[in-house]
Amino acid sequence: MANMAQAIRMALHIGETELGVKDVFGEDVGPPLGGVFTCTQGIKCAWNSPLDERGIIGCALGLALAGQRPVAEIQFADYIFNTIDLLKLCGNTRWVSNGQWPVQMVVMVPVGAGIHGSIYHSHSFESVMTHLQGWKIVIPSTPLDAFGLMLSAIKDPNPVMYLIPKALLRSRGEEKIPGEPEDPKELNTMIDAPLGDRSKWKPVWPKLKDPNMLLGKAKICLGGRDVSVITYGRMVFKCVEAAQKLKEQDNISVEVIDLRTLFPYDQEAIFDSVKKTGRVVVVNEDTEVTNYGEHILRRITEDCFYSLEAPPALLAGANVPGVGLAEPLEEASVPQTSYIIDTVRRVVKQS
Amino acid sequence: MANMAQAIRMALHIGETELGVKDVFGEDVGPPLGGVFTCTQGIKCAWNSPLDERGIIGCALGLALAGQRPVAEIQFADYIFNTIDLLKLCGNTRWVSNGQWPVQMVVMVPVGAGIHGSIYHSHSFESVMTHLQGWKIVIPSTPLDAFGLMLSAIKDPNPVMYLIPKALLRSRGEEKIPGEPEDPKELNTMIDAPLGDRSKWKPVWPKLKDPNMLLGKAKICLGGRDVSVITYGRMVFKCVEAAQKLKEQDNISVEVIDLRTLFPYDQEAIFDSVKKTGRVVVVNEDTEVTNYGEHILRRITEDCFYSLEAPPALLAGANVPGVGLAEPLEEASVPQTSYIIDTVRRVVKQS
Amino acid sequence: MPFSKEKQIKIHDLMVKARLLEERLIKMNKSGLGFFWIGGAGEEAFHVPLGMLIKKGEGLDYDFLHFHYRQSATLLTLGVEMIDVIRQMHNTAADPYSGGRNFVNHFAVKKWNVVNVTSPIEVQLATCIGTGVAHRRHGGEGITIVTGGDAGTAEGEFASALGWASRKDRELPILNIVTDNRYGISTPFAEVHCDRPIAERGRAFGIESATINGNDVAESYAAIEKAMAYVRKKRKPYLLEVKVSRLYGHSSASGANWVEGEVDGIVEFEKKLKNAKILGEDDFKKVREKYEQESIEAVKKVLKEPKPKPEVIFEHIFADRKDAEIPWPPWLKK
Amino acid sequence: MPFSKEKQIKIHDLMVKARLLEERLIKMNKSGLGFFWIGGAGEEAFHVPLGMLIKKGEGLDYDFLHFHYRQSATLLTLGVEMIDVIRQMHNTAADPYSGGRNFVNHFAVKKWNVVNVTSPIEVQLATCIGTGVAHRRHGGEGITIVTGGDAGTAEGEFASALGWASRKDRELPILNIVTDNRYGISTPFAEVHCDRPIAERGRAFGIESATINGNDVAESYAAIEKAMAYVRKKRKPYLLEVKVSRLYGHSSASGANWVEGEVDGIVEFEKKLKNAKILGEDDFKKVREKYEQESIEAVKKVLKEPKPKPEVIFEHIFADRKDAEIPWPPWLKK
Ligand SMILES: Cc1ncc(C[n+]2csc(CCOP(=O)(O)OP(=O)(O)O)c2C)c(N)n1
Ligand SMILES: Cc1ncc(C[n+]2csc(CCOP(=O)(O)OP(=O)(O)O)c2C)c(N)n1
Ligand SMILES: [Mg+2]
Ligand SMILES: [Mg+2]
Repeated sequence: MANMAQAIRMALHIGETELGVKDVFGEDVGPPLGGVFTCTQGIKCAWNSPLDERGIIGCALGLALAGQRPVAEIQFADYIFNTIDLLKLCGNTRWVSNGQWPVQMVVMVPVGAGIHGSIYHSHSFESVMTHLQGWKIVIPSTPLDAFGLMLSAIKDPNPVMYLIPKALLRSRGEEKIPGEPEDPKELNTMIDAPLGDRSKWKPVWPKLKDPNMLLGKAKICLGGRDVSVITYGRMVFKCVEAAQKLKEQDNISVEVIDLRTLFPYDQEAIFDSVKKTGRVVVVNEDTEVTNYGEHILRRITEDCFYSLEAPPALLAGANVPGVGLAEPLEEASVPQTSYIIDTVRRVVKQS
Repeated sequence: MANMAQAIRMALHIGETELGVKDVFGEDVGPPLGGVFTCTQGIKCAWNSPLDERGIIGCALGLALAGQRPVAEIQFADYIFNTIDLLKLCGNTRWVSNGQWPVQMVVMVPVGAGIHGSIYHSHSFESVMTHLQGWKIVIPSTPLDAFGLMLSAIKDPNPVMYLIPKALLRSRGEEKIPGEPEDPKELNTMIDAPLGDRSKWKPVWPKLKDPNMLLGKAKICLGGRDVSVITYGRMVFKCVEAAQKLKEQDNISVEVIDLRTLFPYDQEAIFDSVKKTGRVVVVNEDTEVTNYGEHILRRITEDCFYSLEAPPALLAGANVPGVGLAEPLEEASVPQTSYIIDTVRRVVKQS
Repeated sequence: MPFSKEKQIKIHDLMVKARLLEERLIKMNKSGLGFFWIGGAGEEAFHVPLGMLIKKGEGLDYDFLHFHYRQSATLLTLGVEMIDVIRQMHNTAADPYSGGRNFVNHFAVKKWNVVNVTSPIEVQLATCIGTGVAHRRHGGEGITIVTGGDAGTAEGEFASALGWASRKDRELPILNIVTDNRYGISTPFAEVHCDRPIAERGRAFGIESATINGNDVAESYAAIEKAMAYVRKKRKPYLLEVKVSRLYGHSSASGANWVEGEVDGIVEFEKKLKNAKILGEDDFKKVREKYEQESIEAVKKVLKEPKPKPEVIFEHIFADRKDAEIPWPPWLKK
Repeated sequence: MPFSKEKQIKIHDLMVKARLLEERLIKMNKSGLGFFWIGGAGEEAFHVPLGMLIKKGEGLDYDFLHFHYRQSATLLTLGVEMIDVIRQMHNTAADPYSGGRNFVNHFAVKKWNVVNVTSPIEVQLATCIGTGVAHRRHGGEGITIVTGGDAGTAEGEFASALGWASRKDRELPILNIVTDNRYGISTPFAEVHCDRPIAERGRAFGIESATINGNDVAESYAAIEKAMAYVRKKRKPYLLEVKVSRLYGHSSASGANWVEGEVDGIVEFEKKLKNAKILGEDDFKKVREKYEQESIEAVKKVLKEPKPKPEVIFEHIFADRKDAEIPWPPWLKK
């Protein structure tokens, strides 16, 4: 099974060969490196930009205005915060021109902790990003979703922010991408750039099928009756792990929902689940003051108040300036499986 | 009574003469203009910076590191979004240096709609700002508070973001600043720069008393029993107006709380009020997805769930890319008194 | 003059048209018919020639235009109607550039590659990189043209635009214009900058650069022709620093009153036209009256037009309006 | 050599110390004793002289230092202890620079005006403006020194720093150093920039500028002396472009393996010391062994030290810890 980095690469390959993508670019995105996480290895139209995030987003917007369907990368979400004005501009261009100027572009950016990245390679971005308007925002948690969501992002006629949970880039999914070789090792030899000299290397791409995923649809990872856990990205696995333990240890039946699209989000799936279970925990790793999860909770409180059997809870990152490097600091800063278990247990016990 | 622009000016004057402020700077902040809203007229240490917001925040941080207690202005919140990374840096410098480097600085910036500012002179900033760490964040709604909060911001040993509800800058308060002349016209002649040549003009400053306001303290603008309305900035007046009408028309007793400090916020005042009334509406004009008010609501839902008699509600700006210029667009984009009335009424009727 | 009598008459006509339009907008603002004015009175001698020399059309065969908010003269030369500018000033629903959302002189004309004029200073210097990259790949003679003010050159994007356009063997066909009126809002350029020509900053990146008097029609026309020929053929960037005037100050926020002591490009041009016996005082008067009349009638008409409906705030956020409707404000009809 | 034998021996000693330390850090990373390495192997010939010439102390009478993450040699020269750097590498609670929060070589030393070394490229170029303004007002001989990489010059802040420092009659005493190792992470400078010296960009703002070989101790020392004399006395900015090597590649993320074909400033300097008969192979070996030993012992000691406690994540956010405690995570003891 492909890992997430390979899945993104394969989607970008289809993007450049079948969907009109002419530029995949950003810092160290072109040869020889193909991205600090290898997501752009072997992509023919990948190129290295100057070290200038404002130039990168500006360039992407200009390319979109010229009808070029660019995919731009910001190397880490930690380094996107000097471009918020430009992201706002991308998001308002269609609107302020009264519909004249569409902006079809994708920005991809790795987010979150979990790789000992210290204070500047661990930031989340969904809370600031969802506060901006005019963007669709997606975040995959499996290689298959990474593949499908990237293709749908490229095809979407709006700006799409594609958040990559960086700690999952090497993880392999349970579901295969339609068309990928049986043996993951075979895929590696086909599309992973070799160590050493790469100037003569060419990838061999498997023939894959676009799953045509709809943006805006959540996924029920685990059905359950007692409590809804709404999450996305890296936290999906921790929540599923917590759910399994809660089943075993307490016989609590947890429904885990992976939002996948943060805007426009799947309110139907959320409300249906909460109305069924009457209890909800929203989990993410962004810091907890003015957190995107609070928006979801607010909508739930407004729309499902009379179904709620206990106070809805948010479990999110501690409100600190960054994720510290030392392990005890990282563990104390972002939700861990045990905290999810504790929180869900508390919510289930409350009445 | 002083208007809010005058109040800020008088506080800055005390800042430079008594509190060690050596730089009040930003675009058009120095002579001859003294700020696009006149907040820095007559300030001796005010100077014009290049048109470069990143340079302005960087300069302020450097000045703070050199122990200079700067007050920097970004001309409009709409133009602060290219500095978010630097604001984060200001907020993490003390922390990441393990306490070595304090950052005593104030950034002031006009926010919000209400002056027909169209899409780039109407933005709010509290939702993005409260998501950052290491900053205190204040927003006055009266000249007296503007005066007191600015002095406290200058004295505070941390970075303080001072948000100015721009539509209130010409408004006069009901409470006087201790020491200001009886007749507001007298104050105008003392401290407003004349039209035309200003090169020889010198302000005459009244002798004022620092009210020593604590950051982090909310104010109960109007006591009430039936419902709590939690708000700040420009919306305070609309909420008070709505409360008065609700009293007259429906005999609903509304408690209106002006937060004044958005971080660290006065949780005690909030929880006390909600526990008393059992109903709450949070009102602000920032766009409603991942909105600071949702954080307040989340805290209320977590801590006061069993006191709540109706779903807590948020009334905030529509989730659109900007406030359009034409009056019907502006009215449809940000909360108006009538919407507040409708929402409070709905919340009070629910059970 | 390096060009024909007819062209000179045409240029004069358009300059006066642009000036009359701006003066009408100012009057509208002062009489409460528009919330805010910002515009290009004092830049006509440069912007009319610019408009004439643009390769106008849609798509990469044509020039992409990333403009400043003082380019009504360029837009009128391209062919926009006075009345449409007045619609934007009065923010009626029929404003074709922004549907009543944006300030006046914030154009957006897709069919001529006029990208939104933006309020945040210099962001167009970042965006232009992208159309430049697309133009480089596309080839042909279409180029990217970007304009910013003198104070704006202090923003980092000005350097970004120069850096990205001058990458060795990857140069971009971008004509980068700085209109230098010597002021930010109130801040003199000299107070916050070094005293070297802005053009030097282009040269540091190996970019061909020139400084010209934008109040002189002939000098402007020739300089634009030269710069465009270079960019179109060599597919490399060019930086043009243009000295212009700010005849009514920064905007309505600073009063929008006539400023003494600034050179008026129209007055200068009319002197030359008179000397060359191409036009005389009577002709000048006639042109003025023609556009005075046109602008007055346009205002009359626009005042009867409806304002945009509240619900349109949710229109054109996404290609599919439904995507924008989460959540929906309680006060708005669906 | 323009300076004494003793000084040369001292410089050599510090260069080797810095190199040995970096190599120890790399070994720690490879053996799992530190999550990440980034550092300055290949920049010692410049950074030791820099450290020697700094006016060291706290406050505006002294130099303010806004450094890049490859300046261990400067810091060792200023007087930091190897063991403290190793503490940061192993992120123990005793790490004096960040308390276990930040990557190695991200120094912060208040008593010597060493401002936090930051991860985001070039933000120090914005921050340095402020200490520059303070230094200008304060007078005396203290100056602001800022260092960034070659790739980083593409960020807007590089231009901001030049612009703010060169305002006419308001120049700032800032020594702006660009260490040019010809690469970003993997991207060659030549691929994404024009082929003009970076120093030209300073000259465009009227800033004194020079380009030097930072692998040569004598050239570096002389150039720094000259630049500092200018900035200290004239209170004006100076841009120094310094060619350096990247002997172990970008960081541990790119393998941290020895790179063939780069000039090694220590090897070059040792050739000269040998030729001048100041030191010989035996001396070189002894110095190496001394610091090898010191570093090994430091690691041993550090491995026994405790990691920071979880609760310290809330320490030093605000002057008063209570201000940070809203809200408090459910999993953390209070
Ligand atoms: C990023 C940003 N900062 C501040 C402003 C407020 N502002 C509007 S115009 C202006 C001055 C612009 O001066 P210049 O670039 O010389 O252009 P000019 O108006 O003189 O043509 C300022 C500071 C803005 N619009 N955008
Ligand atoms: C703003 C920002 N963007 C991207 C990165 C990721 N990054 C870390 S180092 C580096 C290359 C820096 O190159 P250069 O400025 O030449 O310094 P060097 O490492 O070569 O000394 C990049 C892109 C970052 N740290 N900060
Ligand atoms: Mg100007
Ligand atoms: Mg480099």
